[in-house]
Amino acid sequence: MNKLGKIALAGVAALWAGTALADGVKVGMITTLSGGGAGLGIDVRDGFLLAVKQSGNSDIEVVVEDDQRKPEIAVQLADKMIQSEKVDVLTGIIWSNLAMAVVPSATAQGKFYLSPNAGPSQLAGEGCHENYFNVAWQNDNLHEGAGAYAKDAGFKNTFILAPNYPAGTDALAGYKRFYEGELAGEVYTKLGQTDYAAEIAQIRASGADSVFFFLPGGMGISFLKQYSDSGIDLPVVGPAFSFDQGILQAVGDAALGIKNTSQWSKDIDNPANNAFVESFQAEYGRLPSLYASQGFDTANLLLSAMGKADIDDADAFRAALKEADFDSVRGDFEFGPNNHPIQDIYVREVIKEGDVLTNKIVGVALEDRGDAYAEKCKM
Amino acid sequence: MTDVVLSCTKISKAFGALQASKDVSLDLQAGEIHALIGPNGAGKSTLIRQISGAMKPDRGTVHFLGHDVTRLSAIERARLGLGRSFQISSVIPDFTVLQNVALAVLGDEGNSFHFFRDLLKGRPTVERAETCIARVGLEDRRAVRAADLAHGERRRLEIATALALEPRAFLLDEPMAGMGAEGASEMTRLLDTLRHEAPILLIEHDMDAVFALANRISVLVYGEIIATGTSDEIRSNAEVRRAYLGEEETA
Amino acid sequence: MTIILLIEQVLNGLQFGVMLFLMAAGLTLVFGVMGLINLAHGSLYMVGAFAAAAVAGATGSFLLAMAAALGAAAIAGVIVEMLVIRRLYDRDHLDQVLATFALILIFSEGTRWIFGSFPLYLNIPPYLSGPITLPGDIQYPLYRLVIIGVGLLVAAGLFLLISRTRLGIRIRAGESDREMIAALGVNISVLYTIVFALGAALAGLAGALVGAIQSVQVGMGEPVLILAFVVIVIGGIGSITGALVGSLLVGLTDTLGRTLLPVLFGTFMEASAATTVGAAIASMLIYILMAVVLIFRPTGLYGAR
Amino acid sequence: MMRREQILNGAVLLGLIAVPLWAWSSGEPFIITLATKVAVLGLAGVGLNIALGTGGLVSLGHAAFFGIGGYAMGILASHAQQYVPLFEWPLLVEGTKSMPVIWLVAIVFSGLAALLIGALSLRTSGVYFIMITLAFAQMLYYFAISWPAYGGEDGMAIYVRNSFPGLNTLDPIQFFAITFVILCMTLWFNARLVRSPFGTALAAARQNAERVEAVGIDPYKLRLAAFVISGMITGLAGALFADLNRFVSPTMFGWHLSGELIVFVILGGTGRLLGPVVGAAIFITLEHVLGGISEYWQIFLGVLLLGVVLVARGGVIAVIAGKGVAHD
Repeated sequence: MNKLGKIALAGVAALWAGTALADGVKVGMITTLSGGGAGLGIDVRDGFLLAVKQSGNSDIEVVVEDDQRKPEIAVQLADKMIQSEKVDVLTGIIWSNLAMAVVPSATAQGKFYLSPNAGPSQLAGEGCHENYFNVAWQNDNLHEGAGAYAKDAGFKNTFILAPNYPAGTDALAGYKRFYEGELAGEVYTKLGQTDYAAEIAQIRASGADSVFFFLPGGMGISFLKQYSDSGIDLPVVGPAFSFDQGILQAVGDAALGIKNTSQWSKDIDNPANNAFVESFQAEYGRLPSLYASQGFDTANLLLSAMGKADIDDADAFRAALKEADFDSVRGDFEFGPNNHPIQDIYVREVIKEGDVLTNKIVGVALEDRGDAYAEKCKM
Repeated sequence: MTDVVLSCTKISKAFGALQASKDVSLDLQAGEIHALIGPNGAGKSTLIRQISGAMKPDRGTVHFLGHDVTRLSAIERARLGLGRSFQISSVIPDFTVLQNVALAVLGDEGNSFHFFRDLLKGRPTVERAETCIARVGLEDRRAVRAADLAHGERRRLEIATALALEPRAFLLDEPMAGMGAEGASEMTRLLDTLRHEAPILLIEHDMDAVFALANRISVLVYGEIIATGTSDEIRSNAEVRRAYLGEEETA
Repeated sequence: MTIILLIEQVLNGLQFGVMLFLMAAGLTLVFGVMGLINLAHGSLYMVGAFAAAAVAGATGSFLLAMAAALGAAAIAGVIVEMLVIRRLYDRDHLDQVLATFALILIFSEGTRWIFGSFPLYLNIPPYLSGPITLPGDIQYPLYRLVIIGVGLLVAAGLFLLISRTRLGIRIRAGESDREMIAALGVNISVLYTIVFALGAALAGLAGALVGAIQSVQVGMGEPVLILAFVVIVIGGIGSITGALVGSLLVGLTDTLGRTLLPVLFGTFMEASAATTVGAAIASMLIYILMAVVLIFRPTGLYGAR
Repeated sequence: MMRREQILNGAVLLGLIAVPLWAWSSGEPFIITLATKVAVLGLAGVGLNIALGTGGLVSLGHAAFFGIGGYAMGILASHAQQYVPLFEWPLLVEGTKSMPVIWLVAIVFSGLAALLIGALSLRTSGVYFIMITLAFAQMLYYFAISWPAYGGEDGMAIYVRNSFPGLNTLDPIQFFAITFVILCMTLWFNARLVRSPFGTALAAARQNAERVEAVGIDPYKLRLAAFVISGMITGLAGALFADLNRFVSPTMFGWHLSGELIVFVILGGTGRLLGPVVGAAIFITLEHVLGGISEYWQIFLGVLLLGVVLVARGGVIAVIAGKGVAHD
């Protein structure tokens, strides 16, 4: 975010602070703004604040804090927001492990939590809570989409890899849930690994006909660059995280033509999305990312509920949230029984628009997909 | 002359091509001061390190109080009662005189694994330490940090530390080094009384002190003992004269 | 696992090791000559990668980008040495650890402030991209072979520098006796600055070379830094030979461990458990290697005893 | 000089209790949480200080013990939470939500780990010691990340803070009181330790190991014992930290944490009784205040730390109370 934008934002925040109304809603946003992965948090924040600004609603006050991607810090910030700032709603967390640290105790204290990015399986299944709403996806969704796409594309022998941590094992499980062929290999890499030569050699030797990977952040960039340089030309499919707007330029042409799955794309043609893409570019001078779209939707969901119910009447407010009566930029959107989205998962392809790498939708992987854990949720 | 406290037999030690000790045999008898002299680089410190256990000889044995201690570490030898003071003044700089000596008493008592009682409030320990400090005449300086002591005082602190171990033999490495004439004579008097407590193997450059104190003297040249005997015998030994005065004689 | 795959993995291990050597050489030199633990060495690696990405983005030339990486890291090294590091030579390791830890914070957040939070783009130039076929029908990326080549060249150059040149003689003298070479009229503070800049430039080169096949982002230096420390500790701190041997050992252990352990565990465990357990042990392997080396040789393989 | 340090120590402890009391009376529970964090991380630093300050053992791996303490809490509490015994054979062991039991387990296991790690690491010295301790902590870090049974990288959330007889631990001020009392007890223990025969011999071994050997004391054993005590205290702090956050994750094993603990010790003053507490207080206050000012607050933190190393040698306590570390 440029400095000008930041100053403007500080001004807006100051304005809100000055005009806090008795029955306004105070939102605590805990997100990652410094260190590795800060790009994701910044996008969520910018998308969220853009929606708030566009609403012109002065009953909402947003407090933003940086969790440094450390769970301990996130927990302490949540304590601070609940105890000192007396927020009504929490949001903003990017990473599943941070969400697992914060969400259960926040919802247990009667706060609402709206997730703009993370959707760990525990919170969708046994650990679900009536005050927890996920506005992005259950973690498995995009991987399930990739598995479904692989099935449709007729892949018979996929090599799959992910980092050795819970989200990684979930990712491979999600892919396998819809994929019906054989596995040429299944590899868990070290979290934070930057060199994939050994894995790529295994892929080459495995006789696979396709590759699926989940390697968020810098790991994905490294993998794709090294994969494209290896001369292997098997089709690759992955979740949108490694092909998103913020990261794509760093991957470069290595990503061109790769199919990836997402619940959102900037070329989804509906009025809400067109307006969002245009206004985000106007406001921040860059194309919006998946994360920005999720932040934007999260704010709009909250605003829609505020229009229907008073936050002090928790039951009414919860019902208003559950209705999901807002124009999601991703098109159709509703909540399943566990307050997780039921939505379409699209297949996108990486293309070049002029000099800029971006995605276009080439198909639908799954329609009206909920998630695999909803039945375990007893609210 | 039969009461041998410490002896080494045919000790050899080489560093690459340099033969630092060559078949050195040496003994220390009850009640005596046995001085080890030799030109710089003769291997005196290497020898004393092997006797104290800080270094293992390549060949040869060390016996102390009838035990073969060749394979024991410096710590174990110290526990048997081999008291050493160092060539390079090596008291604990941040500790006071009292703390330095109390540490040695502690080592002698053999149990440093007390976590709660205050060392300096333990009466027997402190009393023993203070006795030793008084014997070297540092009682006025007991609360001064070792680092702030004058050089001669630090030397005496070393002796007090060695005393506190109530050793069965002393290894003293140049206790007079860097002392003025007055300090040296005071130290000489002190060592003279010490020998009745336990025999002393003394390395010293101050020849006046050596000849005044030593019952026997051994001369080490190029890692080899070329002569052992009383002061008079050494003074008149031709080989010793050659080793020390060689150049003058040919000149 | 076929022989061809094994050979390819050995090459991968070699390439990883050579890259580590570029980092470790500077680290071990700085420690050997100046007795300084420099945690900020990884930041110089990052500076190299960012400089290369910025220049490559502006000019499109890969060679210019490499030159920029060398230059930028060396300049950053000189500035840091003159402002901060030279005040630390006489301090104990503790102060050095703290001060260079502080430098990491400054470098990382400073870089983020200038370049933003998103990874930068740096890619292999067309003439170095794609695989080539080695004898035995092994397909191997040309660029990785180039890295191996550059690394070995740098290693040879360093050995020549240390053993044959006037600067090398002074460096060796500086390792053994500071006062002596000062007494001989060598300007020790200039020598130290040169050595530090040399180490920084090597780190910058490593960052730029690797940046082309990995992600150029803030914090990229830290994992490599820890690995480089593992390398020099295994090799024996201050020894260039040790750094080379340690690098290759770590590179090969890590790469082969990653691929062979899951297979090995698969012989007596159920497949998916073998994959996760194998991967878990593999990620600990180089630390286990380091601990074992230190337990048997407390000053590393080539360390002064 | 000693007097000034004692007065300062008193003032620091008084401050550490006054701030949360004020926050309590004026309804600022988050300040109490911050003060609790200072007390807990200060406690971890006090543990490290025994090895580092008194014993001269620069451990860059104390996160290992901090993490073990944290996981002791996480594992016991999660089993109790789910009513699943830890293991049933050879004897039935149930999880627990009782703080004293958890603390005991944390202390025992971090002590055992310190015994093992110390026994191997103390064969080396200097930079090698720094690095081998780091290596052991990294091993545990990667193990924790890829160990699925207890959450892997996600860690474990314990939704309700564990219990202490007679107190409501969910009340911030009561939980603070627990940590503060433990901190004071540990400080008292540490003050005794430094003056004890053991502490004296340990400090002597730091300054001149050969001398200690010459008086017949084995420095290796002293250091190992110090390392174990140090690890146990840091492990206890880990269990408290986990309870403060009601959450455990592998980041407790991370090398950044080891680095931060060292920063606390040096910032306050190496070897000073209250050095780590002062260091932790300054660090956490800065993090809180600077974090509110700028996204790039870590730059300022870096500059400040650099200033302390280059200018304020001996840490903050040395600047206020004078340089000398007195011993009697």
